Amino acid sequence: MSDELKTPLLDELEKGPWPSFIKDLKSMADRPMVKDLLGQLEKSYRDKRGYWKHGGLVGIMGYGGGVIGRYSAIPEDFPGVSHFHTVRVNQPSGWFYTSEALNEIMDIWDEHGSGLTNMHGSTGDMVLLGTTTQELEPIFRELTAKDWDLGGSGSDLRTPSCCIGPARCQNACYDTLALTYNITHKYQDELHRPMFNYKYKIKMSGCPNDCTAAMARSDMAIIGIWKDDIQIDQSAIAEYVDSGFNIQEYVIEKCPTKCITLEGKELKIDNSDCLKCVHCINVLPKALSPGKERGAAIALGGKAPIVEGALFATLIVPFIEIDEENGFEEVHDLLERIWEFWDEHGMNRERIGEFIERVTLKTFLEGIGVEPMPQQITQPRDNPYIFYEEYYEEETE
Amino acid sequence: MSDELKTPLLDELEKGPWPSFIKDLKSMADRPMVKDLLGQLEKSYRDKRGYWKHGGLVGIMGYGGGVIGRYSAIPEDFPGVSHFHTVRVNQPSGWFYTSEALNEIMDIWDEHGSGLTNMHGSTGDMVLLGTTTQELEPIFRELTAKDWDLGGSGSDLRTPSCCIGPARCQNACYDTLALTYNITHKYQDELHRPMFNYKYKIKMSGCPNDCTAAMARSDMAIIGIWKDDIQIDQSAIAEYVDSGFNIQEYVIEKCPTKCITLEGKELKIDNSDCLKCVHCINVLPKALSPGKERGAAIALGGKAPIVEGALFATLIVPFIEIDEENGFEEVHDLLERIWEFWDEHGMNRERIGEFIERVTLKTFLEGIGVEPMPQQITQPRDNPYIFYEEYYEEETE
Amino acid sequence: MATTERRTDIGPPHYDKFLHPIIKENYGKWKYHDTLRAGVLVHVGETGSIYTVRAASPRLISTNFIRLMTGLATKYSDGYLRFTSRNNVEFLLGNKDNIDPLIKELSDNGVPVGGLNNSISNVVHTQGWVHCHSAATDASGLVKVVMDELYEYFVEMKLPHKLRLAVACCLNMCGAVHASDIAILGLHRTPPRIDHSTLPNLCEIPTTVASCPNNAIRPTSIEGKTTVKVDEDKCMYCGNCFTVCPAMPMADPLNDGVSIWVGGKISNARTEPMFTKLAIPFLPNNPPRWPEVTEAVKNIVEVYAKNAKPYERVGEWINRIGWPKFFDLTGIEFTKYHLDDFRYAGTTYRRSMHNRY
Amino acid sequence: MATTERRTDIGPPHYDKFLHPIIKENYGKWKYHDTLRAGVLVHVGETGSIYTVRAASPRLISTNFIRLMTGLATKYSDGYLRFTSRNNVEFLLGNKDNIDPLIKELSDNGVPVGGLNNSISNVVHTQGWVHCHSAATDASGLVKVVMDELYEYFVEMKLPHKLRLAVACCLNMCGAVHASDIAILGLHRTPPRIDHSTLPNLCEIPTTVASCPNNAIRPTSIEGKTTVKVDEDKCMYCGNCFTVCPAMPMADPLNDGVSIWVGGKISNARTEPMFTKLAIPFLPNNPPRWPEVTEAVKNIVEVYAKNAKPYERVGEWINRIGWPKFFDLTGIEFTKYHLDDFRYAGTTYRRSMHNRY
Ligand code: SRM
Ligand code: SRM
Ligand code: SRM
Ligand code: SRM
Ligand code: SF4
Ligand code: SF4
Ligand code: SF4
Ligand code: SF4
Ligand code: SF4
Ligand code: SF4
Ligand code: SF4
Ligand code: SF4
Repeated sequence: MSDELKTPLLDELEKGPWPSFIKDLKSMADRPMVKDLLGQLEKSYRDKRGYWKHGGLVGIMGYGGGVIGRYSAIPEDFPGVSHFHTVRVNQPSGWFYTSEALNEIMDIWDEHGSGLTNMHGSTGDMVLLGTTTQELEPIFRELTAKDWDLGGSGSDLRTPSCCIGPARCQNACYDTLALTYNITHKYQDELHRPMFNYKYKIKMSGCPNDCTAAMARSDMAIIGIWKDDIQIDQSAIAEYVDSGFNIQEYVIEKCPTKCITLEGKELKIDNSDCLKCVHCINVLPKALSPGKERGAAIALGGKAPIVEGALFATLIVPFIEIDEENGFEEVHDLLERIWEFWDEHGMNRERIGEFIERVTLKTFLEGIGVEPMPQQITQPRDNPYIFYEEYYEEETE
Repeated sequence: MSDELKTPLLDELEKGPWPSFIKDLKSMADRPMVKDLLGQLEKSYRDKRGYWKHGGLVGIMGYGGGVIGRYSAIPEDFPGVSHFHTVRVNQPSGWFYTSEALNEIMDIWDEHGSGLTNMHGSTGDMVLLGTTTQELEPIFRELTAKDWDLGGSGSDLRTPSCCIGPARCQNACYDTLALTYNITHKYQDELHRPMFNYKYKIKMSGCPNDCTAAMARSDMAIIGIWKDDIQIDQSAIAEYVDSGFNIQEYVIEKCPTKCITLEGKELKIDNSDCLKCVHCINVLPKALSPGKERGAAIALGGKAPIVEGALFATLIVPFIEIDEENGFEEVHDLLERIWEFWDEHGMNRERIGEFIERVTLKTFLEGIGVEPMPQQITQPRDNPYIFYEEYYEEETE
Repeated sequence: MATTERRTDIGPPHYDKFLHPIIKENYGKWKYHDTLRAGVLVHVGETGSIYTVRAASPRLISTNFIRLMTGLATKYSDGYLRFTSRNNVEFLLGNKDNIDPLIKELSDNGVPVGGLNNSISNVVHTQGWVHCHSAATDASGLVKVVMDELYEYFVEMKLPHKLRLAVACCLNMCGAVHASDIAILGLHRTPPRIDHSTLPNLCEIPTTVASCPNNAIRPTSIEGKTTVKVDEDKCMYCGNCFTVCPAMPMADPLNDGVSIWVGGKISNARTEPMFTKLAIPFLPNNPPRWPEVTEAVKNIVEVYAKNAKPYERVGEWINRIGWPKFFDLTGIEFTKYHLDDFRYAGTTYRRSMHNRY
Repeated sequence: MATTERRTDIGPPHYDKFLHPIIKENYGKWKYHDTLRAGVLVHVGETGSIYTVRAASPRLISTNFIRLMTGLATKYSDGYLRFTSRNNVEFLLGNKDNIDPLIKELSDNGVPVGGLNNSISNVVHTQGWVHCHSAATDASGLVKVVMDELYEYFVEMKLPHKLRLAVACCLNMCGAVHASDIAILGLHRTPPRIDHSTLPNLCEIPTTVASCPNNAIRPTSIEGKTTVKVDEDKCMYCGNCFTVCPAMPMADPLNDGVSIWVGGKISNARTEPMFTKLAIPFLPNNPPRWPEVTEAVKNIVEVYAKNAKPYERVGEWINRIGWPKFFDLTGIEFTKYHLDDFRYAGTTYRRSMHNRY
């Protein structure tokens, strides 16, 4: 632990109306770890560079992931953060907690770690930020005693996450929380023991608003959708009209296919032309809601730009029933076929999105046994370079 | 010359209402060349394959292009077409002729060739279809005596072509015929003596309707455009309205930026938001016409798919004055800078469109001395892979 | 008629001398145009009007046909005529009264008038078996049989909007196949057959190897001579190797045929230009009248005619209704071949939840 | 508190036990929601209503902060709380009357309530200098200074629509930078510095060479040991080599800095999802308060606020007015760096005549 803490640069971040993480950290600066974190961060602010070493291999016995090793590059100056590992704890579906449960975790973390956290990490885990190698096993034991387990890291299934879904949203087209819980539990081995080509993230959103950013940030986006007609409560429409709300400008003209019309106080939707974009439902929540024939669409391959450029997920299955009665079997089946094909033909550090781009959608669909459909594309090929596979042979004529 | 002509398959093409090329060809079947062409074609129809050999090197002394050598693969059977070369004759701007001038050419062709033509080839040339090597020079002499010259072929400037423009179109924003004439004459050497990396086609359309398909089919598309406000004749608008024409549905709703409004019988255009798509002018020709500040936009690199996939031309210069007074100097300057850079850095058989894609637009613009502008793109980069070129050096701090 | 002096690099004659006097006077000063009837336009200038009669042409025409046209021009349009960028013949009449007699005489000679505005104009096409070594089908024949079938749409203006057809006989696409409302494309479907006896003499090995966009060609040695071999799994039959090396012919009567493409456009009207996209990956070469092809094209035209809105080109119509609906309405089968697998394939994958159910 | 038995692979606890009784009852049976005021929602179910109060959080928070939140939850929301996908804290109240006291107490503790609907919500961000070896800037600090500046847009709902911000500290973009309305991205601008003394021990040469998307890395030998060299002209500073090889650090205090991106979105509402595009290629790292960055972001937000129409996200607004106008209105300079030169660059070139003049 270094001398008295002086952080003139960081102190500037105590100013202003937004909650200050520096103020918060300083409230714990009596702890050597937090004090040295602040000290090293002040130095970073002064020198305009980070002072962490490239990760190291630390972990929990029997687990291949869940801990990110971190060491200070200047431990002489800041011995309190010579070790500063993070522990990823698998959050509950929908990030729901009770005060009691959270407090229990905080007790463990105050005892064995820095007392700092990320609530939550970008993938969804509860991130306990900063501890030493020797504290890892005690933390793990105490967490599991309270029914908590680790999240993912490395080339494994990452902690699946989901939107609030049916727990508090009238748009939810399937039970995102149940499916997340189910998948997380069914694939504990894939989550805890890295053996994939690269990470595999699953995010579940109950409708195309995609409140978990699944299309952009997950290898597998399971997004709620409906097949039949949008449900309309015409009396609520009449109330919107009466209230002076400009349905024409804010709903009808914004509909991407212009398939909505308002006749007097009655709203009509040509559902055969509806793209399920959800805009009208968003703007008129009291009057509109998704249809009754509900399920999910599955898209694969969303990711950040490293290395081949960012990708949004590609629609693979336009509609699948999410059937809790059936133990979500259809989803498991598909997921396992995907993993199998990716495992066999994917390259090291190749995300599923890059894999599909490399082997082509055609080959990928064949590989996982899904039919080609015009729904999977925005347009058929515009180049004439077709690999025909059926020929006439001399003999057959 | 083979035996009596029997063409049962081709005869089927004499039926039906559309003018029959077979009927036409047969009207000349007394000529050995035409007769054997029909014979060989009949055989192709029967065997479902062509019977021409891969081109051969024939030409006019002093010229590197303008003739496509062609030999039958089965000259034993069809000696009349053992040679069957085409001569590409440079058409006049806008494909305008007098009966007299055309008849003169036909006289020459009846004497020295098959008597068959393409009026015109896809690039724009008058294509004289089928003659022998020994007739080439006489044809050339007689054509030039009547002021006609050859078109292009091979890796040269191809015969530039243009839409009817100011000669019969109220949309023409510059004199397409004059510029075509000027460029064709100024670059005779580039047209007749292949020395480029590959072909270079120039097509000129007087407005964004692009009636020469320049954006798709030319390496350099010079397309008329205006900068100021669309001219409106409000009395003609009133007439359209009175006639019951649905301006709302057919014009206003089809405008890509919805920048048109109709107030009573008065049409208003927010020209700052107009994309110059020409649709409204097309539909209301009696009332609307392009603005008065006219010129052209220049786009480069349109082409068919071989080898890297088809390309539409890329907008390089959003506005250039087409100044006849000035001898079209600005256009020449630009064109020569483009050729120079392509010549120096392009590869063999690399069209300018593929070249730009390979070296990147950024490098290309630098190479030809044109400023980067947001008009040249549909969006800035969405990937973070920026090659920075300006740094801070240790010393300078 | 040969001259003694040899003239070169004289370029084409000045267009000026081919312009009708009314055109010269009103050059650049046209006020507006109007359609008088199918195939007939009037352009109104400051000092007069010029009447255009647009006549079809098979493009592959003899001097006989051309003399027929020049004769009519002399008789009815003061000797002035032109060709359009789609190979129609346009008579430019100063005298309105000549329109009907001209049309009558054209008609007597089997030449229809039309192709304006919301109709099908002439077909941009290529050489085919008539002249090109590269052809996988015949262009002129295909145009004839297709236009026989679509004749009514040339002579009447009853489509939602312009419909541009193109035919090309190989992937070089000498014309507008890549940007047409409907296009017919001849194609090979088997790798080149290498003639090892002539290849070493006829072809430059490095150029040949480099010509393949898919790196399917490798140098090899046969009986001591350097020649090439083709990795057939990598070949997508583009024929570019044949263009640079005559000893690699592509023709294969059993497997050559025709594909159908839809939804391209060139004009900037309303939308940006669009490429043509694959509709039907393969139809057999069935000369002389290619019944499968004419039927397929006619079907698409009719479904478009029935479903598109005014001023909607084929591609705009499809964009509005979506591709699934297009395949639905036309009854065309969607196959794995429709999925792009070339350079920019990734940009055609649907990366959203926008779909109709 | 350690147990004796070692439990593994138990997964997270069932969410059921964390759900408020009113939520349990109305699970999947919500009728509609309404916004009561900035930061406060009501969801109406079949048997009752649940009230949500959304409070800001810096995400990098201590157990102190969390205990503050759980304390408030116990007091006002029956002990139930949750976190959102953007790291806000949501209190789920059965009792409407608790809303005001809760907000007051939050406010007394410096925690604002807001982030709903047409406001700026919390910033998705990453580790930065606080924890990651890869960081070119600090994420938590940037979020703090930017949100100080944009505070009013969090606590009031006065923007045309939702505005989503993201910050990432390196090109790995652990978060939503590639699909946000406005994003701040830390980046390196110089090639890795190779530590040849440690590289041969620390790194696998083939993996290191393969890691470079631009093939800029080649094996080489220095003093008999195999190491790598970097072709600096080909390097675009992505840092992927550093991820696999610690002996190739990227940090360069002089040249590391920040770039600004705009116009991304994730939802399928109205338009398909869109990537964020480059607005400002480089701003210097100027801690602690990055004035250039806050000014740049605030400028874009304000220009958007003034010019966009209701329900128009930043990207939709720009698509409507066009990029030239965006650069115009914001006064941001357009440079050669904005021209894409990566894999799909060609798809960003303007291939039409559609332009405003
Ligand atoms: C902790 C977290 C950021 C945060 O502040 O929340 C994080 C932190 C790191 N990420 Fe990440 N990523 C985190 C979510 C993401 C996300 C967002 C998401 O999951 O929704 C992405 C973008 C989406 C995606 O997966 O593409 C993301 C894309 C990356 C990448 C680029 C991967 C790619 O294919 O593009 C890397 C590089 C790599 O994998 O080697 C990376 C690597 C890393 C490493 C392990 C650094 C490294 O190069 O080894 C970081 C460790 C930082 C540290 O010291 O704590 N991280 N990373 C997030 C995980 C917390 C959690 O488990 O909840
Ligand atoms: C005659 C003509 C077709 C016609 O029926 O009208 C033609 C005929 C040939 N073209 Fe073409 N092209 C003709 C216009 C075009 C066009 C259309 C245009 O210019 O608007 C294109 C598409 C636009 C473009 O340039 O990309 C075109 C794209 C090609 C290509 C592919 C080039 C590419 O970069 O994609 C080749 C292959 C090559 O260059 O090796 C080619 C090659 C050929 C060759 C020379 C065959 C060869 O492989 O060497 C053909 C000779 C046929 C013959 O025996 O007569 N032709 N060619 C056209 C020229 C007549 C004229 O001068 O007016
Ligand atoms: C004569 C010709 C130019 C020439 O120099 O030869 C010509 C002439 C005219 N075009 Fe064109 N276009 C001609 C080829 C084209 C082409 C090129 C092509 O087809 O290969 C195009 C681009 C086609 C495409 O987009 O795929 C073309 C796209 C247009 C358009 C835009 C249509 C649209 O909405 O997309 C218009 C406007 C309209 O029709 O409303 C137009 C309008 C016109 C007008 C009305 C302009 C005028 O006021 O005079 C001219 C006659 C009417 C008509 O309907 O044909 N012209 N026009 C060409 C006649 C070809 C033919 O015989 O049919
Ligand atoms: C709580 C949360 C889900 C969760 O499980 O945590 C959530 C909850 C709701 N979202 Fe969301 N969204 C949440 C993250 C997202 C995200 C993801 C993100 O921001 O990273 C998106 C995609 C953002 C994007 O497109 O870039 C998202 C796109 C939407 C949209 C679509 C907005 C649009 O028009 O583009 C709506 C509809 C709307 O606002 O009109 C919506 C609407 C809603 C509603 C109104 C749905 C409902 O009826 O309950 C919920 C509360 C209102 C509100 O304005 O926040 N939610 N929502 C997330 C709150 C994050 C936060 O703290 O601010
Ligand atoms: S994704 Fe849909 S279902 Fe889930 S919280 Fe958002 S709006 Fe509700
Ligand atoms: S969900 Fe979208 S596409 Fe469907 S009707 Fe509503 S606004 Fe239109
Ligand atoms: S391109 Fe424009 S100017 Fe030329 S003929 Fe067509 S409509 Fe007229
Ligand atoms: S030219 Fe096109 S963009 Fe401009 S006002 Fe007319 S229809 Fe609209
Ligand atoms: S399309 Fe092919 S076959 Fe037809 S003329 Fe052109 S090069 Fe020859
Ligand atoms: S046909 Fe095309 S893909 Fe096949 S070997 Fe020849 S060049 Fe290569
Ligand atoms: S964005 Fe980069 S620097 Fe920031 S946490 Fe992720 S890997 Fe680390
Ligand atoms: S930083 Fe990226 S581009 Fe540069 S050498 Fe490393 S991997 Fe290659």
